[in-house]
Amino acid sequence: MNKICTMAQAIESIPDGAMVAIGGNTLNRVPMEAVYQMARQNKRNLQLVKTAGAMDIDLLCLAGCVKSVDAGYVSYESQFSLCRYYRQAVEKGQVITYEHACYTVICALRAAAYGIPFMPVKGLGQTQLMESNPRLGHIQDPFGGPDIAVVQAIRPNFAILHVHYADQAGNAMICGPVYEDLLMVQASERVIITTEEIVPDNYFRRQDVKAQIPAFQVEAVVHAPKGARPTAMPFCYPVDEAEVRAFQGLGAAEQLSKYLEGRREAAR
Amino acid sequence: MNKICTMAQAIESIPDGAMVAIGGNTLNRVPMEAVYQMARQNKRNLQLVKTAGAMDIDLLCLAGCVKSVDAGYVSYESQFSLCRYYRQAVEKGQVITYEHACYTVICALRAAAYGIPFMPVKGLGQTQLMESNPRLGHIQDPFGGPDIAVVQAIRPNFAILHVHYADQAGNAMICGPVYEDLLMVQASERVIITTEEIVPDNYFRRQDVKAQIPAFQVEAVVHAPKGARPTAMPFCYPVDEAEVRAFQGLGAAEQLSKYLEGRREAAR
Amino acid sequence: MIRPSDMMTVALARLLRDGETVFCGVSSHLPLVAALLAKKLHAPGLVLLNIPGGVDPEKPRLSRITSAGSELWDSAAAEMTLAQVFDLSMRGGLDVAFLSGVQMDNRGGVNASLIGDWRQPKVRLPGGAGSAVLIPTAKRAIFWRTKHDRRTFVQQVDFLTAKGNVSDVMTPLCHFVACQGELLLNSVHPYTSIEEVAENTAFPIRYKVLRKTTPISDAEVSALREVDPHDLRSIEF
Amino acid sequence: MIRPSDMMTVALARLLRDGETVFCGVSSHLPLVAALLAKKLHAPGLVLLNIPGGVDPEKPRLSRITSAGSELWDSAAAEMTLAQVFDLSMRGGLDVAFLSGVQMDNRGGVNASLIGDWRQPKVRLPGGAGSAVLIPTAKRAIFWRTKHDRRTFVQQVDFLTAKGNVSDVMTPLCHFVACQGELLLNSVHPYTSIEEVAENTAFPIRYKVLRKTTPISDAEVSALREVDPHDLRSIEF
Repeated sequence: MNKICTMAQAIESIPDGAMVAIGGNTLNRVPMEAVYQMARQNKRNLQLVKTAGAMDIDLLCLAGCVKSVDAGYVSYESQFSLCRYYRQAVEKGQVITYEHACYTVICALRAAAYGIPFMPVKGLGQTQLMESNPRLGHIQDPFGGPDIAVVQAIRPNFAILHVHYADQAGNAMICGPVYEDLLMVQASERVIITTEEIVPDNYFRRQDVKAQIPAFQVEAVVHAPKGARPTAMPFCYPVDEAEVRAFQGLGAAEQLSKYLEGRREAAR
Repeated sequence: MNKICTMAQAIESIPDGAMVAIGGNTLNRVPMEAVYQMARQNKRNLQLVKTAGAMDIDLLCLAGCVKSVDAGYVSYESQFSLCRYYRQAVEKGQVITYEHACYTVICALRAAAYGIPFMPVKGLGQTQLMESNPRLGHIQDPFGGPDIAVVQAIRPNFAILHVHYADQAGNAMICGPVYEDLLMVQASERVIITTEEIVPDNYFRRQDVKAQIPAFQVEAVVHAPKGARPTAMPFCYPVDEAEVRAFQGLGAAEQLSKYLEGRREAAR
Repeated sequence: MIRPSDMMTVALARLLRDGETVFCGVSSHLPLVAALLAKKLHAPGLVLLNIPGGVDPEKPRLSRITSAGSELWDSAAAEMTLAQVFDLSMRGGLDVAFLSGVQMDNRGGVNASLIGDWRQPKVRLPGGAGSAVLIPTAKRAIFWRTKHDRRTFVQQVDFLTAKGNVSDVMTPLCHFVACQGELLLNSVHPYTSIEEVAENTAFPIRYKVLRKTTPISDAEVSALREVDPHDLRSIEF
Repeated sequence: MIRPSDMMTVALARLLRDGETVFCGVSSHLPLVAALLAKKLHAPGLVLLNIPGGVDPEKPRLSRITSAGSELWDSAAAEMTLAQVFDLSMRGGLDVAFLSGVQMDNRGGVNASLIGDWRQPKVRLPGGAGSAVLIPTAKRAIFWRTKHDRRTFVQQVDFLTAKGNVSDVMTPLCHFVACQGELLLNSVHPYTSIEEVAENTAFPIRYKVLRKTTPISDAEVSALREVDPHDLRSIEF
């Protein structure tokens, strides 16, 4: 089955209010072209899920697309500093933060992938996350040990990932760091793949290393060369610092549509 | 650090009574040379852990090494029929069976890998496994859902795996099906690797595909070409049917030492 | 003359639909061939899942010894470990699981564990493998067994390994379907009769409409030869 | 003149022992350089673990922009995803975790989450990343922070993101060690004084024996240049 479609088509399938897990980590292999498209399509009330997000979450907050964020860390690293649009949105009460320990996002996604309502989590000791995040709780050990923390399953409606290779059926391969992408595929109801390259049918069958994402779990495949820009794509391109800075310099939501238009031109 | 040692040395480190997870599945990529060595060294009261075992468990039962088996399935497939030595040992009350659903072994190993005392398991509906296996139980959902089954963590003292490539430090790679081997590495306290081939230091660093087993998790590396025989080693050799049949024909424990001696000769 | 192994394989293949995810585990040559046959005939988009983790292997050269070996991995497009296949079923994403066992009752209860009392089993069987979690979670659990006798189809199983979503039961003699929790005879294979089925079944045979299983077509015969040239479907006969 | 970034990096490196597993997360250039420095100097068997999942990368060419990028994967010998690194810590197998935050009290409590009340934060901070689970489970959690002022080292944190096994705290001015749940001043860096530390710390400074941090040796200087030629350790200064 041919699942190739345009970015616009793929992103149109995401309704307002959807819970969306976004692949990659900080400024690494983030499906930014898809993120831009969500902003262009003016999504509303998205519930974002990520271990460590940066420009993706920042941009969707600036665009007013976001209702809540489940994450362990939302910030650029080092010189690019904090996600100010995200911060402002949270501080104004426009965006709800469910703060996690990165690992509790992983555990919550695992629970969804395993079809269970919650996952016990070792290690949540003295932390106010337990009181501030309603997805966390405690449970008795039925085998007689001490109580243990648990996190409720998080089952995103969508996972959006940017990969190196995908075939038209949706078999997909990431080279280098996978971050939480593969877990997101298993935990989510629907999966949108954006890919640097479309490979021929049967490409993966002839490999010693198989696609990590099976076609039957994928709903849409978008051919998006440079689809991670301005974040880095391992083996392909580094972070485009100027573009990150240009975004950080926008200041107000009114400037965003022009920026997004510019990105559309650049992608052509 | 050079962790290469002889099979005898590696297996000597396993004390009587140890809980041992054995890699591979049925007659596929089982560390049989290590299994033979456990029998030669007359281990006693081993607690074996496996999803689907066959000749490994059967042989260790014949040799009187086994106290208990946690498994979902213990049998040869199709023409090789049942594991009669295992059966006899269980029926005589010499070996305790903790019967699982394969997946509950996986969940129990995951619990150990994740450092949690138990794992919720979806799907255990109407089954007498719940009453016959004390490692299974039920728990309330703290988020208000219905009760859910749980399995207690299984943390083996040892995992023994046969792999294709390992370096002297213990970085190790399996080609083709991994079965539960990688999970066993994470769940177990100590890991013994037997390998078809020892590769040079830095071999994996230069690869696009990394070793799946990091050296720091491995305690011993044994160079054991054909170390999976008579089970199959993907890309290397098929099942040695004659040898499986010879073992099945032994009939009594007294014949086993001669068989094991023959195997030692063959391995030279 | 129709061989029961051929009839069972073909009848199982007919139960599979295009696009379904289908799991075959250990010691499962017959349903494995059935899945490949369905893929060849009417379900090209069927996705075969298995223990070695090869997703949708293409024309695998099956092994006589195992249905869990790397031949199911080599020509696969993607990888999905056994743990992940189980996970898929747990979260409601597995369409069909093929499972077997040694006893079955007329409520679809399966015993693959032991004969006698579990505290002191008279006969230790291989164990249910994935049954206890797959039979309740797969959308359709298809039970198959190459023997049809009164020791297999019993009034009451000695031990309940698993029970749940058994939708179909395929034997050398007939095809049962589950209806409101009860196994009803759906069709009797062409070479036998309801009397023979009843003689060999310890629970009462009930049905709504009695059919004969549709005989094997020429297209089915030739596809079967192609996907299973070494007749691995007959290993247990 | 000794630069605080160099002193901090060197002093952190000295805390690491041969053979230890050491995790560095996002935005962690300084401890990343410290780990590579330790590996170069006295801990060749140190195993660096990180977010991209490259186990023990060899002489990685660090990126200025991220400490979670593929440069830590490329020359790795093995792969261990972030989830697996966390798992390792949860089961008691992680020796050292480097973590930072915006506030710390003298009991080792860390705030990386927010300023104000969590129901209506005045300032939303990046979040603790792995802190809440790593600080309690790593054998030693080493807290580092490139600022040392009274807004960082506070009487009481606004929000307790994490607390647990903080063993050491490294700042541009000094090195605290945890002793029976309390941070004690262990050493003051050569270019400063206990008075300056006290002035910039909102909790009372206590110590058993007051030491100066051992100055950076020539061997440390040259190793530092080699592992971090582009001075990424100073990014936050």
